[in-house]
Amino acid sequence: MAEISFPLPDLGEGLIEATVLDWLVSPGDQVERNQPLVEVETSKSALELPSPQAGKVIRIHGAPGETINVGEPLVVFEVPDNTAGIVGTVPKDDAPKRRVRLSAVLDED
Amino acid sequence: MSGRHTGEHIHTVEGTDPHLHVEVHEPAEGADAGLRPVLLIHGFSSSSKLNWGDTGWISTLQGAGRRVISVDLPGHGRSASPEDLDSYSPSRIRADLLQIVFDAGARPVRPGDPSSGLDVIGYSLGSRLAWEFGATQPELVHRLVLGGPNKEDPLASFDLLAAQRYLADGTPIEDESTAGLLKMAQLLPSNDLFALLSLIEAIKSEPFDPAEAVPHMPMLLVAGEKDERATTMPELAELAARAGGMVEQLLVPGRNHSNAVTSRVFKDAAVAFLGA
Amino acid sequence: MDILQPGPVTVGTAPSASETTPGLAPEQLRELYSLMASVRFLDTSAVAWQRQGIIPGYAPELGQEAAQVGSAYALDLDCDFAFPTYREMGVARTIGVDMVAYMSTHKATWHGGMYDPQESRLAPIQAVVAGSVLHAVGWAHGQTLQGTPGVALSYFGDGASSQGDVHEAMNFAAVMNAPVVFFIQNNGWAISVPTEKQVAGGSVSARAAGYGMPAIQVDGNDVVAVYEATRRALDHARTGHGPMVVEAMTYRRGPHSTADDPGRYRSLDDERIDAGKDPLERLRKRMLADGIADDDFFAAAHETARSEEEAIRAGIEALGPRPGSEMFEFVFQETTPSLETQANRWREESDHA
Amino acid sequence: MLESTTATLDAAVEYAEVEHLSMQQALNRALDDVLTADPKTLVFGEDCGRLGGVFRITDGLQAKHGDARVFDTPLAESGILGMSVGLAMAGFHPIPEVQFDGFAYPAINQIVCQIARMNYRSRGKLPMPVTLRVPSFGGIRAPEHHGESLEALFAHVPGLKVVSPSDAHDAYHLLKYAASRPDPVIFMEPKSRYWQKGPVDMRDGGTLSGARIVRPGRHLTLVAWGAMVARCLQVAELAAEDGIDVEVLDLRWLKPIDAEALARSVGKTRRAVVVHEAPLTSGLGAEVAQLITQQCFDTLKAPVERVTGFDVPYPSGDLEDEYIPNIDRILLGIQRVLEYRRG
Repeated sequence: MAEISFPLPDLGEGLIEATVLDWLVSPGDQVERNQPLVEVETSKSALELPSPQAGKVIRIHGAPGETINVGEPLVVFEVPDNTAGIVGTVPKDDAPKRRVRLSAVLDED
Repeated sequence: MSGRHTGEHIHTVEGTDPHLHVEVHEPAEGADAGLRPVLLIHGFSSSSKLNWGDTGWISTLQGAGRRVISVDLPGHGRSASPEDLDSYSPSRIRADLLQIVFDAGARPVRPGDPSSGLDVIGYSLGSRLAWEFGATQPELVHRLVLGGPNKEDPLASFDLLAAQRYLADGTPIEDESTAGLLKMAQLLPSNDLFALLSLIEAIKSEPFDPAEAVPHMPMLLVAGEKDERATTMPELAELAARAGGMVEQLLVPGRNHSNAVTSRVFKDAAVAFLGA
Repeated sequence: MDILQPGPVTVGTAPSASETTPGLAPEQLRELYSLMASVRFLDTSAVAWQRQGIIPGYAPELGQEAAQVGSAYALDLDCDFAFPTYREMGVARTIGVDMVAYMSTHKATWHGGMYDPQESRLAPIQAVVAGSVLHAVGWAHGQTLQGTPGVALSYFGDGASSQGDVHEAMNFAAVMNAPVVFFIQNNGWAISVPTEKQVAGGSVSARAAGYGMPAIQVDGNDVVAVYEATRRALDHARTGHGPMVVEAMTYRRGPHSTADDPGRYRSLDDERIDAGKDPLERLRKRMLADGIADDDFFAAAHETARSEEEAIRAGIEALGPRPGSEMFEFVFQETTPSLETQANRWREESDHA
Repeated sequence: MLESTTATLDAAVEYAEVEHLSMQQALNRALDDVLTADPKTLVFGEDCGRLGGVFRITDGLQAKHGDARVFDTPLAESGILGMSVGLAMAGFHPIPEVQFDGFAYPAINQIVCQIARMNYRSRGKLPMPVTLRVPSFGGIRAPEHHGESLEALFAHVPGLKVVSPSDAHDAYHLLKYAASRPDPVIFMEPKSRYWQKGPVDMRDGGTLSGARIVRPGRHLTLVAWGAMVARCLQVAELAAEDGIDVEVLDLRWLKPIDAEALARSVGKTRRAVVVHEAPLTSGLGAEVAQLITQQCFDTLKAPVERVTGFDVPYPSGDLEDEYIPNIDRILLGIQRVLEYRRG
């Protein structure tokens, strides 16, 4: 498994930090892209941040009331590192199976 | 449907076109609850995007199967900033809202038809407008949700002269509320400060008097537990209850006037109240 | 009706876009809506099938329902023939292809799908981008040689328009005056690359002028406009006026395929701003406004879509792998000794032990 | 823009001596190293830039090296390869990608008629240092044209060299090596092995020019390349259970083929089976068998056996396992060789 960190994004208009109000997800949750992750408040407004991707939440940063700087990690997702390409599937690495047995007299001439 | 309120249907209700930015958000795919549309009215120095979009209200309502109409108030968001003071008066805004919701398909309440009528959610200044809209449009409005409401419009006591002096030469503003509101307005570079001052001036000429016209439809009043701008919420509730309406109140723990709006508790309560 | 007329497109001998009400009866509009609802439901379900492990992969066409249903609805199935890529499920459904046979390609049963192309008037599913555009031209020229009234409808996308084969196909068709309609679904994205980095000059239809061919650019999310534009183009080709281009401007609302994550190359804001109007919602509103359908109708359409999907899913789940002997069977009409030897060897060795 | 640098390939980046990488990661690191060391290198193809390639082999390279050197092209393979010719003529070292093996077919004209011949045509004045990366072979249940084995096609064309790594270590070093050569190299990446991890000695690639014995043995040589090497190693372990000691030779270079390595190995074991995914007829197995027979005829105990795909279009996912040589088919090939008696 690989980890992908979602840092607090630039919330526009020169804001450099935000305060966590409430988490809408917990570590262990499987989230979909666009699902609200967290309520935060800046000096200008309160807002919900949607998830930029699908994945399993493994860590969240900032308890309610704590301040996070833009660019600092907010959520860490776990994603499979064996993601297939644009088509097809990752082959399973099964133990070798056989039905045929070899039989031979090896005359060492 | 989206875009300025001048698109396909131009209604110059009061002789001029206010150029208000309206957006209609359809219910989420497969979730349409078949219920009446919901009108969202944002607060002072905010916008539909800030007050309802970024906070997750619109997607929450869409997810609950609701059709949502959002309007940027004059001088706010993507709406125009008309020069004439009249465009900012609460009575004129109410008239424009009425035309907008009709254009968006809202129709008077018909008993037994859950798709008829209109639900209204307001926040702060939007709650004042929603109160008055509900009181003056009893045939249309089905239920009200008022967030961060106050029986006196804080904008009515705004010290306009002090604000203008401060903007002209930096003279400090004594009145705390005035200084706070102006600071809030200045924080957003997208705000048209002079349009906002025009709005304040217009409001001062039509101050909020909740007792003058009291809505009779069921109403949910919501405020942050620490919302100092909404301490008079119980008085509003009492006014409405005395007039015979069904009133519910909700305090959101730990929240204040600026951050109660994103609260899930608030959204869930509103969705449940309007869906009942 | 939203037939777009951008500056650079030379319309040539094509009829100009009219603003009059198109000649579709209310019953036809209801049919178009039902088709789009079925396609939408099957499409979103197929994505779920992949997540549930029923099929290994799928290329969604979410958002392109109007472009596919509207264009295919204009075909005359007694004589016309459609040439799809790998994303024309809506076309297949509209012209009545057996959908279990069609979707079997995504079950990894057989590459081209299990349906009969001749009978269904739909060429086998084509994995090579722009692979079938020249086939359409050849087939169309065959109609000219035979004196039959059929028109070839060749589907491809903005990404495929970069392929040299598209140029060759358009040039051949114009030179031979072949009855072919090049139907481009410009859905904004070729996997991760947006149209503006794909199509010089901003539109595929603009290129038609270079081949002396008329073109219509149409709002691909408006099923009525798409139908009307395609019907005109088919008429144009059928009446001996040669090839024509229809470019339907639409939007790929979903990923390229079930294994693609659009979050790596476009933002949610991009999608909100660019996706345009939902084709289904648009027709629904129009029908409600015109009073030709009510909520009962829409509920029934969605219920039909649901039960259709159930039957197709059951059919797909019941599909077993093809017998391995078919690997050898379909290589030639008359097989070769070497291939027979290999087939025998395969048979013996699979039976071994 | 492109700046010149005096750094050499090996001195470019400092890594730990041995890293545990997937083949995907190893190829990505190799491209990163080459881009860092050689300012004339360009990496491009469909979705290679912002997305980082459909198999993520070019992931992060555009961000690190800029969109002038790592970029997306329009969706046209013939255009990608044709552009590579012009870039090489202008002094660049292109590393284009064809997204999938089957999409090399639309580019065959440019590969065969231009890239392979430009040096010859210009009497050595216009070399073509083009490394064409082709995710190759089957095994991932992909749609049509995503599981082809084109080595014989490429190997048949005068002017091209062909190589295929079988593990992460070789992938890293062979790609760097190929990219440093002055001739065109078709680099066939076994896509079913992309996700397989293994140790990569980042400093010492060993000898990169010929074949490699990946398992020594006494009784029989299995010759393979790409994804078949791992399967042959499994077969060798199973054969050992039956008392047969199998040597596995990873051919690596499919053109030129390391004929001496074949002679050394089969000269010792006196028996050989060639395994490949590509169809039987005119496959490289025939070439390998001929090279062995030519060199070891006197000591061979049996004709060289071939275990391959069939002369059929690469089948759909459900039938993939029927097509690709499996363990039993390879064991049966071995058994036929062991049973052979001169008559």
